[in-house]
Amino acid sequence: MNHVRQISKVVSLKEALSHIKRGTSLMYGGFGGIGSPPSIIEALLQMKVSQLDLIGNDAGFPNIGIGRLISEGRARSLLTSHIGSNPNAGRLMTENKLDVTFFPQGTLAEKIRAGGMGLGGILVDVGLGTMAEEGREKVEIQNKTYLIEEALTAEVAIVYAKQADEYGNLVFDKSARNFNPLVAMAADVTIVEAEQIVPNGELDPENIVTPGVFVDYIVQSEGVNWQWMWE
Amino acid sequence: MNHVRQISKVVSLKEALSHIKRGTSLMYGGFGGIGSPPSIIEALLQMKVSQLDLIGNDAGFPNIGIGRLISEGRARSLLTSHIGSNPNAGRLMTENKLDVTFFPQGTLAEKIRAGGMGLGGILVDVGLGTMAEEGREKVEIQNKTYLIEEALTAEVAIVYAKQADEYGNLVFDKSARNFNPLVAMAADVTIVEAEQIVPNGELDPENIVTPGVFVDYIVQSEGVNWQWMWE
Amino acid sequence: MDVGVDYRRVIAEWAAKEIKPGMHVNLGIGMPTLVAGFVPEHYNVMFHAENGILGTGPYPIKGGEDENLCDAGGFPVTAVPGASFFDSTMAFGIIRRGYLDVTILGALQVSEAGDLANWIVPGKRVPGMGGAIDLAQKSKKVIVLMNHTNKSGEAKIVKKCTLPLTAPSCVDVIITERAIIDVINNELHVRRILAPYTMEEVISSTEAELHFS
Amino acid sequence: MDVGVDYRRVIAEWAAKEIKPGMHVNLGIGMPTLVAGFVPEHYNVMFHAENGILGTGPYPIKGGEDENLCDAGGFPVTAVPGASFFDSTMAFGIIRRGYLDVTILGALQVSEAGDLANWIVPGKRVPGMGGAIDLAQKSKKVIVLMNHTNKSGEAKIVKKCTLPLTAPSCVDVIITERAIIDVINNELHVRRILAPYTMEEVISSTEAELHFS
Repeated sequence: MNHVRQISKVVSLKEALSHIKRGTSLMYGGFGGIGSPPSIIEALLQMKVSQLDLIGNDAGFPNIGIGRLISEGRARSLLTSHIGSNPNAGRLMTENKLDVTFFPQGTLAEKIRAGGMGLGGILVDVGLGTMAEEGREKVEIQNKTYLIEEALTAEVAIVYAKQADEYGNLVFDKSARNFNPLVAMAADVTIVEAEQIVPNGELDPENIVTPGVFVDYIVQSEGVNWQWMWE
Repeated sequence: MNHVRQISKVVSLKEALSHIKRGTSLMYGGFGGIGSPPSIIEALLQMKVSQLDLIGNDAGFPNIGIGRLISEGRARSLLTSHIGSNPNAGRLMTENKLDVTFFPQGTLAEKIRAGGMGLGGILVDVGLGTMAEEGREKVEIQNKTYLIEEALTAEVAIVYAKQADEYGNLVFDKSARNFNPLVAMAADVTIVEAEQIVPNGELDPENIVTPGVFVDYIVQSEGVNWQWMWE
Repeated sequence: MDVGVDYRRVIAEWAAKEIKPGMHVNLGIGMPTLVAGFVPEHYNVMFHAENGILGTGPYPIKGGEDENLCDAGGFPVTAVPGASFFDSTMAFGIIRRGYLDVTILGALQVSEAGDLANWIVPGKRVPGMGGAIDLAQKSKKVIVLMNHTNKSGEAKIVKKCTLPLTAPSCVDVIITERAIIDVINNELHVRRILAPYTMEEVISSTEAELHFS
Repeated sequence: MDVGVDYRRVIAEWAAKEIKPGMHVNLGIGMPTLVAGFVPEHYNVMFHAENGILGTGPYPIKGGEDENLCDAGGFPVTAVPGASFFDSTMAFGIIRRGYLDVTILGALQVSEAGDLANWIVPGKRVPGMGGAIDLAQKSKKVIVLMNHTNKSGEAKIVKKCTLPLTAPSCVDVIITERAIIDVINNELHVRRILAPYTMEEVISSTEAELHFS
């Protein structure tokens, strides 16, 4: 039959994670662990991958989310907005084993989005008069001063979605959305862990948050394998 | 009963449009007329409001969308990406009755979004080596040149939505979304014309495109009152 | 002296009085989260969580927690009618555009000018600013809830912050277990002294100059 | 000489051969929209409309048009399985980030260097650039479909564009009723001459230098 099967981006965890190596720059979704991809993080722990350059909202908790990788010393640098919930990150930073750079949270989110949207950066006045402006180039627009914040991209992004179709269209789950749609756009290789994988056409085109064009690989989630703080 | 009624933003067209006066800067949703608010445009025509400073994707068609206002000479300036589909706009421009400034479409969209998000602007390399870079300030980031494009805001935005709840949460209809969610965020006063108005709680929080906090007034649409080109 | 649980609730209750019907409000982690419990439901206040929710409701009934419906502190919440979920750029767009009427957060130091320091203790704790800079700089009204003094008994209301700033000239009201203080034109005006403290105790535990009217 | 309807279809059919399975493609207004009809359905090509659709399908059956489901030219379309709707920032984010494999558009002039002019005729037509600059500058492959000469019979393939540029060095392939020409390292290489035209006719109606191999 003259019929080419619709290309599916669904692969095994092993195949997807072959793109993450020693020294890879890696963006991750998640906010205090919520919305960080549990099965990918577990697999990365088992892969013994190290020297990662991480970019994401926070350092998770010691045994939750991206915190699991950070606590094990798998990162050499971290661009983030805070690490207060993971004392291991603070300890590694103090010991000069983890190079941490902080940005105001909204600025970090926009820097990642700018990378995903192919912009060079954004102008923002948040952080003027604080340490957040140190070393930043500035520009005046209509007599107001703005910081020039350049766009961020990464080699690989790991994303947690509620549903993905085979093409890679994504929807997220409530507050587990957070940075996921942003990092999904900003990496050369985007790997999505989905709770549920559905055929193309199953998701309402109106409600898709991340168009499939940004997604390279989809893996089936095995579910959250850590204990939440409130449990 | 100790019960304060949930505040509804639903008002009459007349009340909503009292915010639009001679010389008001006005952003509008719509792309070739699709997604421009028909009942608001009709009411503005009848109000005889003039000297508007318009900001939006295009000039519509002579008798479609924002083109109806432009054709009647109600605008004194227009920031847009093209006017090719409305010869009246070209004529008024040539006669120096309409001051037109062009931006690449994606740049215009991001400038409006930046205004809505409280950013000062964006850095973009689209348009380098063309007339689009004339008069623009530039900045070098990692040896690449970017144009500094400042954020756009307006006094009033007029928006067309498929559904609005009483708080102002919005969802849009297919390709009628276009610039609507962007202008909805970027004005001091945002007026939404909705096909359907529903009680709070009716819209799935997951699928809301524009959070109600950006919306000031909601009016009931009376439907499209122009003939499409393809009809 | 530490602020006990009762004091925390008293502070939160005073803070709640700053919230009016229909407002958009962000509550920081810790003491500020207690404020929600003192805001009448019929006020229809929309609580904003900077991880991506507008319209959070109270903690769910035990066993009804949803691991993917939590506030910025990571604690389970619910969603009120009219709530929406979105990504972090939208969450901070709402903040940056100035749509938050009130932000309530903690502090390490507040100065006479309303300067806020709450994100770093050089050489000691470096948790990072999170969303505090965005919130402090861009909210229409910033209310600080904190102990009047630190664990060593040192004043936290100071002439000039010695810790790195979160944002300059941003604080509008300071509420401690000892007093409610308004920051007006670079001056601290004591609105109310809270029992059992006396004016003398408030003055002596404050480094900055206080005005009484 | 004008390009008749048949020629337009011939040009579109040649352009369609540049599209491979699974590609993301944007078609400009006019002749480029004809290309979709020549792309096999089983290629699962995702057509992008810069007003906010990824995955447009063919014109709906007569009477089945949806006024709010149209392409960037304002004509009704359908949506294929896997399609998504979004706002114009996302539409242009996809373009700007370089995810479009092929963009097919019209031109007023193309130069030896692949410079494209298609948005303004000074003193005459000033339609504005719309999304053409974004598309021309950021797509992986830019294919221009146009008449070989303008209505006055003047060459549109020129040494240097005299009209304002849409984007410099962006065109990869030029397809006219007379020839298919590849732009390679600032040189124009004729890949094929289309019947009934001769090499001489192509050369004489082209201002720029042509290479034949």
